[in-house]
Amino acid sequence: MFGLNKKDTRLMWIVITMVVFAPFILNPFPETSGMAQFNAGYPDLMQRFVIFGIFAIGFNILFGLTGYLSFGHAAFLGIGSYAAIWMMKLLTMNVIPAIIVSIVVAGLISLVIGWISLRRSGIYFSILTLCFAMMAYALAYSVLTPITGGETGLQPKLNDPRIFDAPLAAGASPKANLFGLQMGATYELKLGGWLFVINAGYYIAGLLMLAAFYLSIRIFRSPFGMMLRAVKSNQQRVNYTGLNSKPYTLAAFVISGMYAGLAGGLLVAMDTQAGAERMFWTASGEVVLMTILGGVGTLIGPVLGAGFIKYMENIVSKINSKVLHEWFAFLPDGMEDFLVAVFYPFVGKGWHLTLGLLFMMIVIFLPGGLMEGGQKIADKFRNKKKNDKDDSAQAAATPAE
Amino acid sequence: MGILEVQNVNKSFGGLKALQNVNLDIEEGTIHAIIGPNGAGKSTLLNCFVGKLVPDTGTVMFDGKSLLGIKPHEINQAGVSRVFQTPEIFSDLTVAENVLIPCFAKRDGAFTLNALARVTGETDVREKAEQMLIDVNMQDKKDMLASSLSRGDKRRLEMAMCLSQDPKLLLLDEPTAGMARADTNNTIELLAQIQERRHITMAVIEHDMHVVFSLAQKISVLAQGTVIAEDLPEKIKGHPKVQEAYLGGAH
Amino acid sequence: MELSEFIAQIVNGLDKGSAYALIALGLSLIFGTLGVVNFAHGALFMIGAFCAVTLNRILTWSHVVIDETKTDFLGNPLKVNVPYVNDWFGVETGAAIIDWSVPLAIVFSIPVMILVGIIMERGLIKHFYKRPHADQILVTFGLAIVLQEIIKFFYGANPIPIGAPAAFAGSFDFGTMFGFDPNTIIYPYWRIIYFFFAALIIGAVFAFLQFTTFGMVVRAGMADRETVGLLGINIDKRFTLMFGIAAAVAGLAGVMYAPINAPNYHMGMDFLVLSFVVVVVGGMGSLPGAVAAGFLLGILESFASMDTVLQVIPGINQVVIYLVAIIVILTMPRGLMGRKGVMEE
Amino acid sequence: MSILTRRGLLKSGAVMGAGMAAPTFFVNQAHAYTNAPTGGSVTLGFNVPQSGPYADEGADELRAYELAVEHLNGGGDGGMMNTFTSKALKGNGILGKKVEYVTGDTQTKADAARASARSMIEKDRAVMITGGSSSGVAVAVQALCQEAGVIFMAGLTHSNDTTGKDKKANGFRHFFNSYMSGAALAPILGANYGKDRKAYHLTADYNWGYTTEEAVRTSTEAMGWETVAAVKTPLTQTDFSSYITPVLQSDADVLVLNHYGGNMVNSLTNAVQFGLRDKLVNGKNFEIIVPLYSRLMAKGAGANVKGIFGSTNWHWSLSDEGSKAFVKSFGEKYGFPPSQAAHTTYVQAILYADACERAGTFNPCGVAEALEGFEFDGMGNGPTLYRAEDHQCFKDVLVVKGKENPTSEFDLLEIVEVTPAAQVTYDASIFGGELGACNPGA
Repeated sequence: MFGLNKKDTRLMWIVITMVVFAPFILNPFPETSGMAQFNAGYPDLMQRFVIFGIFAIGFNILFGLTGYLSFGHAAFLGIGSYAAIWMMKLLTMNVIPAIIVSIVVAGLISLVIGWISLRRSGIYFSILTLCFAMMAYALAYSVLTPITGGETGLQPKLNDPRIFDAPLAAGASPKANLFGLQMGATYELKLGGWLFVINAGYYIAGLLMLAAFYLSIRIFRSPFGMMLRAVKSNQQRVNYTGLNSKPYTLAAFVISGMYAGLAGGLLVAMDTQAGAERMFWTASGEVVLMTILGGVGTLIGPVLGAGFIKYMENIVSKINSKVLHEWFAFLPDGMEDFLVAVFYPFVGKGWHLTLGLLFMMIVIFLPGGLMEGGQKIADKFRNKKKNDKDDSAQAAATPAE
Repeated sequence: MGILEVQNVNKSFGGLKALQNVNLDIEEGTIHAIIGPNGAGKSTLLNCFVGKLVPDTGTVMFDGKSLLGIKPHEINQAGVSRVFQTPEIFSDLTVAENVLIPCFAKRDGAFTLNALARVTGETDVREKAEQMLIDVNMQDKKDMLASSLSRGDKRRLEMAMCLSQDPKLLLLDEPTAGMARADTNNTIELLAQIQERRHITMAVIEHDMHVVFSLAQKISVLAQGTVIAEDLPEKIKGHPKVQEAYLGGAH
Repeated sequence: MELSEFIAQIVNGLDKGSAYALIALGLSLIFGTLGVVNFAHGALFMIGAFCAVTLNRILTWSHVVIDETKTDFLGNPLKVNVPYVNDWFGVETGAAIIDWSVPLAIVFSIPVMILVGIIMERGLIKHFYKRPHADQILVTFGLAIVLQEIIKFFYGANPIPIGAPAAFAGSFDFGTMFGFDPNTIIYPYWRIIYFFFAALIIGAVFAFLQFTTFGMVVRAGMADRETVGLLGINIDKRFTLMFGIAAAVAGLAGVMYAPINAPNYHMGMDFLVLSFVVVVVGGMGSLPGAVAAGFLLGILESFASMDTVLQVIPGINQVVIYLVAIIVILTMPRGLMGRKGVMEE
Repeated sequence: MSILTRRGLLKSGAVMGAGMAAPTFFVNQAHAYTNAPTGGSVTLGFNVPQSGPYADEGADELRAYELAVEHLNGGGDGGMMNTFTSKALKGNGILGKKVEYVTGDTQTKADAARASARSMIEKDRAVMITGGSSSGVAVAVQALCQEAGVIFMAGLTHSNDTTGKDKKANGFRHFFNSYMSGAALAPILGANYGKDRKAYHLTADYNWGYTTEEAVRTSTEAMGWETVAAVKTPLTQTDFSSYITPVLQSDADVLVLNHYGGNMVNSLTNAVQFGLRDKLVNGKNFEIIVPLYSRLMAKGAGANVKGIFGSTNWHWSLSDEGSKAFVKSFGEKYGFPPSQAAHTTYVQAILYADACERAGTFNPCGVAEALEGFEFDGMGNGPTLYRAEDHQCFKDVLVVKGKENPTSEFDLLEIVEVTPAAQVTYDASIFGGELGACNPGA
């Protein structure tokens, strides 16, 4: 189906199901329960999951397939964002031109940066990309302020030209939309104690993420993808096989730059703001971490890694001492205070500590990232089942690679 | 006229003259061995054929075209394939993929952005690769990772990769180095078969005289950067200069 | 541009460069010997600075005395903290000891940092020698976050001022020595000390590698680890100690840096990217390259910050390091003095 | 039974909108505004930096918010609610609803701050967002709140832009700004250092730095100072030596450090290290000025702040009744005096609650109307006006100086002058920007 083999089709269906039912899957706890703190099914975070999923999928096409570790990919995300916000300011609040232009502009810039950086390999390549991204960040934050908004970034303003849009009604503010359907449009579905949020912007981003994911499977399974893996495996042999590795790596670089541009454009479409921080080296580092955490070179790993990091950032950072006290309120006072004191350093303002510890644990115990963890669990599960049921579980257990 | 003509090639590294006025003529359809003691310049010469090194002076003509200053992948596209001393294969890829890649390179050229095609959908290339694996007797191992093969199989795979491109000239850099006797004999047999079936020109660098004399139709002897003899195998055997080069000038 | 301005910026560059060179030296040592990309190296620099802070805290460990004559912000009698050292050694000696806490911290930090380094290597890094560089980056980055969060937990996020001894607090007008007008080229004593200290450490590390058997083995190991291992030499043990030494170099750089800029928990991350750029510009696997690149980038950064330069190229001070790095890497395939094949695949 | 509630901004007529329109058997429970509180409580969102360089400032803001919530809900000693001139608040929450709060980490990054604020609005149903420790974050979150239809009460943000070119109808700022710093500082500088001075500016190379430099330049040049040079320094700079040495060689006799946070600590420390303060130029003592002081950050610069002038929004040593009540209530709870960040955020929380009470609703438009043109006193800065045109508070500005003989680690600054509000008031239109109309959301 879709030109995919059986295993990939199954994986595609799993991802489609996950994306479509995310508002339900991510809100497993009733709204009023103490565990509701862990619910992630609200529009902003769901949008971020899929957008950073796209970013990581694209990064994985470069890093996972060719082995070239770019440390400046956030530059393309940022450039995509700026392109998108300018389209919204100049042309229309409809997200279509913004998204298309963000992909094109990021693609062009990545062509230039890739063409220069790919003259070197290994860590020299990494540092070249890092330097370009840091230059983009530093300039955008300071001397390019007239174009980028500098510290305060860019947002749509009431008096922007927006030449394709009808003038705003009195009192209205410009809002990102798709032919009138606003990104913020939301239905809330109350089922008993549960509250599920169905958001238009999320599904638009989700649809694009599915397209991006599908494209990435096709690239992985194409001769082109095979050549990229060949480049990673043995560049010397690639050359002695009559293949020119440079256009292959450059194409991979540009494709992943365009993925980053799409992610940047979507960030703006979902939340109309562009700022320089998203080009800082930590942002580039984040996508590297997402990919490694999830599992380099696997199809779905980077998406899981992106979800993991964004979840930590948005959920764990919001647990404060008041919340902890509420959780442990059922315990005697001494016990309650003790447990709060134990957990406090790891949540709220200490969320970085938890993140750092989890990075270490995952990479120590699961060298292949979260995908390997999933596989190990699946293996155990399979071994148990194997006695009565054979290979039907096997295909599902190894969804990616 | 030979398929590969080397004339007056000189190459030095700093003060060291690695190649001096080397002349070589490899005839189409033959197996031509290049032998010589360690440090005679054999590998340097081979590297000049594939674009890894550029000679200081002289010409290297392949099939009527100069190979100098051309990138390795272009030389390969022109029809020169190379087998390395230690097999250079795609260890992270499966055996089948290892052979598919040169087949694609042969069909599509140095670069094609076929990102939306499917490997499994390219029937012609796939069939060719499968046939190649059958030819080298590795079809049962096609789903194994190349890194998990035995050394002999890796060599076999590398040859399959080179042969699947139907090269006009196959360069072999010590194809039996470090092999056990049985493996060596298998390799000799394989090369002989290939030669018989496909009439591919081969240039073999080799230490092992058993291999050289079982295969070669012509032999060039290289010593201290110059060709001291070039002749038929039986004539090389008793050549005084060759004996001198190998055994030293003591007698 | 006047000559004095030019000279002043060279001096600034050497001063800045000495910090860069020290950090890059340790980083390069770890790269070269262990083949590990250590993203936690900045954190070691930071821990070094906090060794100074910690020693200062220990020395100023106090008990409370109520001063009835003054009031605190709530209008209650003021509680004054009196350090125990003042009680034990008298007020003057006590104050002098506290005043000298940074130089004392040098002594204090060497064993601490070597220990931290060895624990890091034995407990974590050694399991990653054979793992891909990406994994090394991830685990050491995680470690860096953990270390800095621990420091933040105990010391807060704000910078903590810690002065050089009063004897070195002033600045030295060395411009007059060369016939410049007074007050044109003056330099703080502590920064001059920092420069010579850095030179001393760099010299010591090189001498150690050059002239001791231990160093020879390590150098041989850097070139070809397997062969040295085959000779029956326990290279691992030496590499562990090398990691300790690299940590100590980073730590000392941090201790001495504390009076220049008040330490804060994220100072390691601030230096991390820069130190990698320095190492790569210097060339992977080359210690002299790392040192040279440190000074080169320090000097160029200083020149780029001059008003006359900024008038011509606005914003050059923001990007000069990265721009130079790009040019060096593009024109010299392996940086200034890099070895072939190190971290190129 | 399932209920589908409709929130959000779906416009009818859109093709996709029509497809998604709610079937009639679902109750369409449209509210008049975003996140209208339904139960017995109301949720506020405290969005402060908890990681990154401003984490300590954020922690102090959070303490102040917790104190404000305690006071609003009738706990504690009531703090400044007792001295506040408006008596609408009764200590029973806001409009009878108990005040709950959620916290988030801005990381001092616009993206993270918006993500955190959106989660508060979308997940926790916060009806107001407040906090922050930089102008980049304030402007970004303010724009978000405008779009989402909730009120934004800015925390520490000093750039002119927040209530200037980037002002929004749903956003309000109590903190002072660059312009006011310049206007308040100039006369004091003139009085202390004379009208014939040559100033050298080092300016942080981003929006806040630009507006601060411009404010100080304009006001000092107006009284006769000359600006010798203005050099921009990167935000990421840690060592300022290469920017300080040219100052020595210029003929400037005043250095203005338009830096904040870590930049300020380092540039000031470096300037003092290089002996600038011991220098005599043109027969005058060389002086250093830090336009925006923060006590928490000044602590990082240690003894280097002694004798250096700057301005601040509020300081705990003020002796008016409001300040005393706040310091007492904060100090007794936490053991140390509040920072200016804590003060402004506490005041913002109380002002918001009071506006809700007076408006009788949480509807942002009602609250905004109640805040616009609101005049009050007893909050520590003397008589204050929330100006309707740009939602900026106008109140006295403190000119302070690093204290020569501090008695404790908190006692770093002394108040030199309380510049009356009239002297720092400017025309609302000078910075451009458009306030727009208030947006109640849904």
